[in-house]
Amino acid sequence: MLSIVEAVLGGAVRSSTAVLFAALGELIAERAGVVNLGTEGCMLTGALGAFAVTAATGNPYLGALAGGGCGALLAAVHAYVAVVRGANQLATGMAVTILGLGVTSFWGRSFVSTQIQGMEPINLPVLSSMPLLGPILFQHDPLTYLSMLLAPVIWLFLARTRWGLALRATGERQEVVYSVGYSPTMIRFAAVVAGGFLAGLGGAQLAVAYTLNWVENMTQGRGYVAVAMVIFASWNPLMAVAGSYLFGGALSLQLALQAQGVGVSPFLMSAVPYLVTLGVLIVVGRRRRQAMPDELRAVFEGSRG
Amino acid sequence: SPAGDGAASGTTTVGFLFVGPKDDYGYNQAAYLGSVEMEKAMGARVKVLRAENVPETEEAERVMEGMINQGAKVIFPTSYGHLDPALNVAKRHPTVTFIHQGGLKTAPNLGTYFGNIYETVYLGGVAAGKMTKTNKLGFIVSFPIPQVLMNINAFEQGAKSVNPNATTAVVFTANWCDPGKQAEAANNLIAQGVDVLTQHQDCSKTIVETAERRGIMSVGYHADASALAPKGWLTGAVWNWGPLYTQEVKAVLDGKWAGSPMSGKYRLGIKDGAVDLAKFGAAVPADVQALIKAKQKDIIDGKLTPIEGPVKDQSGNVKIAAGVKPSIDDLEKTDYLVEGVIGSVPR
Amino acid sequence: MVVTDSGATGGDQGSLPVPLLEARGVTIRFGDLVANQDVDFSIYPGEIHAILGENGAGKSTILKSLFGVYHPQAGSFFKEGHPIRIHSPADARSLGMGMVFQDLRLVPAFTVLENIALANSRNASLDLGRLRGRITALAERYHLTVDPDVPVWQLDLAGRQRVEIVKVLLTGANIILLDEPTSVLALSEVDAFLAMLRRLRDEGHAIVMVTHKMREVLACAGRVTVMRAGRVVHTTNSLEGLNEDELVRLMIGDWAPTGITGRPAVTRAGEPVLRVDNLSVKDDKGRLILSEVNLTLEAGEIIGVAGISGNGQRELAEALLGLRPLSAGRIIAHDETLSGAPAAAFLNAGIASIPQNPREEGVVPGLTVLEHFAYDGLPRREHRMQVDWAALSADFAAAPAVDELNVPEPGRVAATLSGGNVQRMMVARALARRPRVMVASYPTQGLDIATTQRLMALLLGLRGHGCGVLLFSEDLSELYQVADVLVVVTHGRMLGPFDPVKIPAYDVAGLMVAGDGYRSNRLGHPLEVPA
Amino acid sequence: MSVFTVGLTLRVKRDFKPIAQRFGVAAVLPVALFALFLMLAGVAPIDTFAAMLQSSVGSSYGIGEVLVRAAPFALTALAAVIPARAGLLNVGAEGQLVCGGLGVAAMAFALGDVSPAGIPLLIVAGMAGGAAWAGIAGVLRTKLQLSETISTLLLNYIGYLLVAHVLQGPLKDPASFNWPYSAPLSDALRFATLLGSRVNVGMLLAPLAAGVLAVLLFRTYWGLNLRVTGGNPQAARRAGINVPRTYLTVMLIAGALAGLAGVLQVMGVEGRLRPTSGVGFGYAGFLAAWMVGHHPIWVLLSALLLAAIAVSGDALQITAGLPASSINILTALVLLGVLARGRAQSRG
Ligand SMILES: Nc1ncnc2c1ncn2[C@@H]1O[C@H](COP(=O)(O)OP(=O)(O)OP(=O)(O)O)[C@@H](O)[C@H]1O
Ligand SMILES: Nc1ncnc2c1ncn2[C@@H]1O[C@H](COP(=O)(O)OP(=O)(O)OP(=O)(O)O)[C@@H](O)[C@H]1O
Ligand SMILES: [Mg+2]
Ligand SMILES: [Mg+2]
Repeated sequence: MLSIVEAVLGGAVRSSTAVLFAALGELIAERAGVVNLGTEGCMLTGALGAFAVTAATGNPYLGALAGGGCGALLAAVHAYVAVVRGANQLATGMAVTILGLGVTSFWGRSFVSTQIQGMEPINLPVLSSMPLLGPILFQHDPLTYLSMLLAPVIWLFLARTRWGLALRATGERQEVVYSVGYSPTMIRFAAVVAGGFLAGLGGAQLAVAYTLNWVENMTQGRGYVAVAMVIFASWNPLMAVAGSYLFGGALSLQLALQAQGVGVSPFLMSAVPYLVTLGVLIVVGRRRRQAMPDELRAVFEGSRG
Repeated sequence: SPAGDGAASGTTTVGFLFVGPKDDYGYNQAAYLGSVEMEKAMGARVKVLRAENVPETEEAERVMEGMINQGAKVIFPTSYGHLDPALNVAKRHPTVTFIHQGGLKTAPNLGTYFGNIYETVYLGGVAAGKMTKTNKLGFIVSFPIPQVLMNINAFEQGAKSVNPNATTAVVFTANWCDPGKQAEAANNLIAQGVDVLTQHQDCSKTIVETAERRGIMSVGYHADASALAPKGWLTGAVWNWGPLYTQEVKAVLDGKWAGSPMSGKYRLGIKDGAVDLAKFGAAVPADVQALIKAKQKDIIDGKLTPIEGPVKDQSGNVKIAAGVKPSIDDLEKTDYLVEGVIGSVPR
Repeated sequence: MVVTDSGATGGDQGSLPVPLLEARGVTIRFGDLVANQDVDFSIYPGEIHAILGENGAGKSTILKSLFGVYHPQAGSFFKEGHPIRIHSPADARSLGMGMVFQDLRLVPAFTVLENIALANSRNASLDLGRLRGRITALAERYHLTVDPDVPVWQLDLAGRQRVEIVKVLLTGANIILLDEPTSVLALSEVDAFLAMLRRLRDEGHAIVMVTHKMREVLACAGRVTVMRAGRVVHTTNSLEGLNEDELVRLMIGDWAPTGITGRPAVTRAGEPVLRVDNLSVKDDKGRLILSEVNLTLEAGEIIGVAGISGNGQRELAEALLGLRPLSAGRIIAHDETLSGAPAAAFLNAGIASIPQNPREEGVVPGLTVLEHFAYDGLPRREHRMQVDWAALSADFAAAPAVDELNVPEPGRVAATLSGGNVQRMMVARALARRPRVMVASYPTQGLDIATTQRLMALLLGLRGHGCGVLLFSEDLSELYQVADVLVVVTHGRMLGPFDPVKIPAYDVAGLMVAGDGYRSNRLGHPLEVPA
Repeated sequence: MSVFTVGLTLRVKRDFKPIAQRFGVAAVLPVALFALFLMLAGVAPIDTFAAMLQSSVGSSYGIGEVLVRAAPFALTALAAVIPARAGLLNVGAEGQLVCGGLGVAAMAFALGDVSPAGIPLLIVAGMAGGAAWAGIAGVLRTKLQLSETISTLLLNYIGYLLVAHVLQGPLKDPASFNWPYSAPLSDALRFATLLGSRVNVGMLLAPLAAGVLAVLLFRTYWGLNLRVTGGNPQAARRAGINVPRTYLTVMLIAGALAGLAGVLQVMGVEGRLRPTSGVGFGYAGFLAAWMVGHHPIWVLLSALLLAAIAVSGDALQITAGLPASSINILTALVLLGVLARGRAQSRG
């Protein structure tokens, strides 16, 4: 029984990694005041980029890097249109996702049956042999470890570095940032591109560490889950980890329950993360929403394009 | 009209719609390979149009109309979800012949065909039942449609026929091809002690590869994926659509299609060659191979019926009385899971 | 025309070194509006240079262009005689400038420490501990009370102002641009602030300060530049021989009030049109900002509400318009209790208003002037369920105030209107309602002098028609010009009523700043404050 | 000429120029870029474009298909336009559409087989389904100040999964052998179609709605007040306009419009509700609305453009052998071209 719990939770961690990467990326962009609904597209391009480069070079690490790069490239389109040109962020993000979908189906066709040597799980010495926690947290692929490390690193970056501070300030009051000598546009651009890189890494994990496959539209909406996750996490990277694992856990549990013969509706279970996010926003209400960066509020409340 | 030109030069345009990509080691790959084989067999008599990734929405209608506009006289909508759109288009184009894969409804110019693949799935179950050490088999499926439920039942029946302790755990992913969910489902089942995995999804690559990587065995579905799992591959139920497609197209071209069984609900099994067993993997010992071959022969000879009464459902109700051999029509109404299957039909 | 009183201080000029920073011929336009025209301006080390001028004279604009926020269409900048380019605040900062903006530039969600760190960090990692120490040391040195760990949104404006000062000083700026730094300080804080400025000057900093208060200029400035309508009209190299009146004359020119000569006799109908009983309101943060307000506005009466803005004027006006719930009390118009009713009921009761911040509260940027009058102002005109624009157009043309105030053409889109024109539209619209009660918040803001006088006449006209007017203003001369009664909102209370004939303006100003603890200097005894 | 006509002419002229400019650029650059993509794929761009044109606007069937697709796009676009004019961002037409479809399916289920008299009932049920779904976001906004952008986005997924669930359960057609489809509508309950095509009378609802809404928006006090609310809610409050009620009203109208798109899909095109019915149309509408600065009449144009591109995508797979979804590249390039062209701001 214990091993099943370990497996379910371990599975949750591994299957949430892609969403976690994307959520952390989206969080960086949103903390700078930019919503990127193109995250889904960035994940897709990341997945294909990683898969293609892994197939070509045989090196999944190079692949992951390429995946991040592809995600960043697509995010740069969003950054240019939404940040530099000032177009509506939501509309632009949707268009960017459509672009990602189109581009990947266009170039991804030839990779559908390709076999690759992906990243193998690595059992961390000592840690992985801990009871319970070992199998859950420390028997994963390197990208999963990276995602775990990334959350506190991003937290530290935002809280403790000059650039993190400037980034957060850009999400709150861009004219303040400008008046102390930074370029809010550049900061936003960088944040969106960095976010796209992480979304791309998320896609890469899905393609070259988790499923070792490429299929058209293989992210299946995980990018949008990531956007919801950021709201759920009230823009806190550590909460994003909790949220992603909760989401993965719900999915994993659902499958485990099915395999045990317990009847659950896969549809209603899939709706849980969205319902929970909505519920959290309603119940915790305004206090929680205060965590929302002011400039972002302007986007969500339509007062900024 | 372009259609007329085609007919005049003796070449008939045949259109194929696939719901997914043509090389997914799955349903679509099988159909695609069939279309290629047909094209080869018919030579200059046909020109083939293909459309991949055609969603099971009204969009399919437009794709068919587009093909007809390009002169198509025969159209193969190869996914179940293409049926309604095909029926609509068929009504508008009575001179075009529609040959739908897996449907349950027909029209004057629309026939459906399918292979009784559950027969080979049964044999896959036999292989799994013989090979399993944990007596736990796993089946990853998408939606609880009859063909899926039939396959699960056949697999469990096959396994039980050689191993009374074998159980089959079923997981529904509510998606035809989401590799992430497939990997997750596979890992989940493996964690629960499953040591043979099979599936009914549109794309099969991820599951076979995951099983291989995790060091367990797999039984394939749709297409031969033995190359993906040199160690754990047992066998698989595969389609062999080429001869059937060729037969259908030839009949249309020769004017013999209408009125033939093909214009109705046309079902073929192992003995017709429409479905087949994939080659055995290295893991399967000769005696097991021989056993399965023997059973296969029994099915071909009519001595063995894979799903045959008595069949009880999970709660012990008799669904098929002892000695009854259900017709394919009855089987295609399956809405239950047999004893020995763990899991439930989502409602 | 630049008047430089070189005659009086000719001897000093030789002693002036090359300016530390200099702007020459700066012209800045916003669309058609010329905010700065050919402005020359210079700063020397170790001086405090004051910029004076009426609202909209272009003071903030020249400061912002020095700091790289605005980019002049013409003109050039020099540092120690060398031409320089200032493209952005980043450039300005690297030239050793620091600026405290009129509207402050702080992130409310950040703590004081984070805000200061944002402007001061050079290293990748924020050494917040060390910075906290530097803040404390600096605050102590200049006698500023600053708690580094409080979030800025919790601070009052004076507190935020102090944060800005600390922020600028910590950047090590030696040229400090201050845009109305004292406007948010209490009187008691101003002296300490000026002392700090003098100290900074003595340490060699160059300080530019925009202010409206002559007293402050006289207390610390070495030189003064006076601006009017975008131009520099006067630069003095010494303050010798200048007094307050002289400075005011420089500021507003030789203009003397016309149009209204003396206050017209009160023509009260006596019947109360609006009564406020024991009212309390909270501000947006939920703090009680005014309590126990009692007020009776009679027909044909103008009550002037004096007070430094931010003392609850906005909240009171909003309460009187049904836009803000009351914490306690009642509002009655013509025996009808309105409190608790929706804003529409207040409008139906004949209460009109001129908003305090028209762009925020009154203007719909995409709509035309006529559309503004259609949704509020002119009576509803409908023809077969559709807006009858022809009828509205005629109504618009016929509205007296439209003509009187020279409201822009009906087809103009509001987004393109100047501030003054926006204000004209707002005022005319409120008048077009033919109200029984007019709640006018700072109605003359953005208006030129002639229009201001016309507006005053219109208000008196309203009063003549038996309308009750509540006039909120910071400008005492304005209030004294038309008000029949004065009240003062200050420190959470409303003081008064006072008879403007009897109470000197100086005492009203004292009450505005110090509340009911104010003791009249001139009279030498406590002012009689009726309960 | 009355002031009113002058006003409206001015408005249309004022709006037209920037829109024309935006579309002008949108036509050239994206098409060129797409041609590049095609060349990279080893496909001849000219032939492909010809085939794309042929399959969309080159035949009466193609034109019909463009219209069939444009009608729901236009309705979901209007579902974004009306709230946008009141200052709300409705990203939820997607979920509202499927809930509209659900309303139709549920009503059809409840009614059983009835005569054409049931058609209005079904339409109302569909609009009510969409309105109810949007109403949730409206109430959350007015009562709890929860941003409708976020809530409608989340409700899209919930709505979609709800429909998938219901189609697997109570509304599943017993004759569909467990396929998640609702029972087909009887022919009497379908919109009549134009000879042999899928063009149906129901599609007239789209331009009708656009016209009615344009009149309401630009010619009535109701519309004026709505635009005031959208342009500046504080000013609206000062003018005695009930802002929360306006918000709720526009969300309900938006939901009903998106629901109507679901009605078109179910009663006009598909004849039954499936989990895939109309998926993606809501987002297409949202984008169509932004393309024309939330103008209720011009959205007909942007909806047609997006529909034409979508329909012409078929040619890619049949003729050029490319995956159909490659057409998304062209769609996205056009959208980004229009969006980057300048802030497509809605005016008050
Ligand atoms: N960003 C801007 N866009 C358009 N007009 C502007 C802008 N900034 C200032 N103005 C206009 O320029 C003129 C000068 O403004 P400025 O802020 O410099 O005045 P000021 O002298 O600082 O007045 P105050 O004493 O009220 O602060 C005003 O008419 C103002 O409305
Ligand atoms: N009955 C009324 N009630 C409210 N407001 C009014 C009324 N009559 C006029 N007003 C407004 O008062 C302002 C001044 O009106 P008007 O121009 O008639 O005054 P006037 O000519 O200065 O004074 P008088 O009444 O002495 O001729 C105008 O804006 C007008 O709209
Ligand atoms: Mg100023
Ligand atoms: Mg008169």
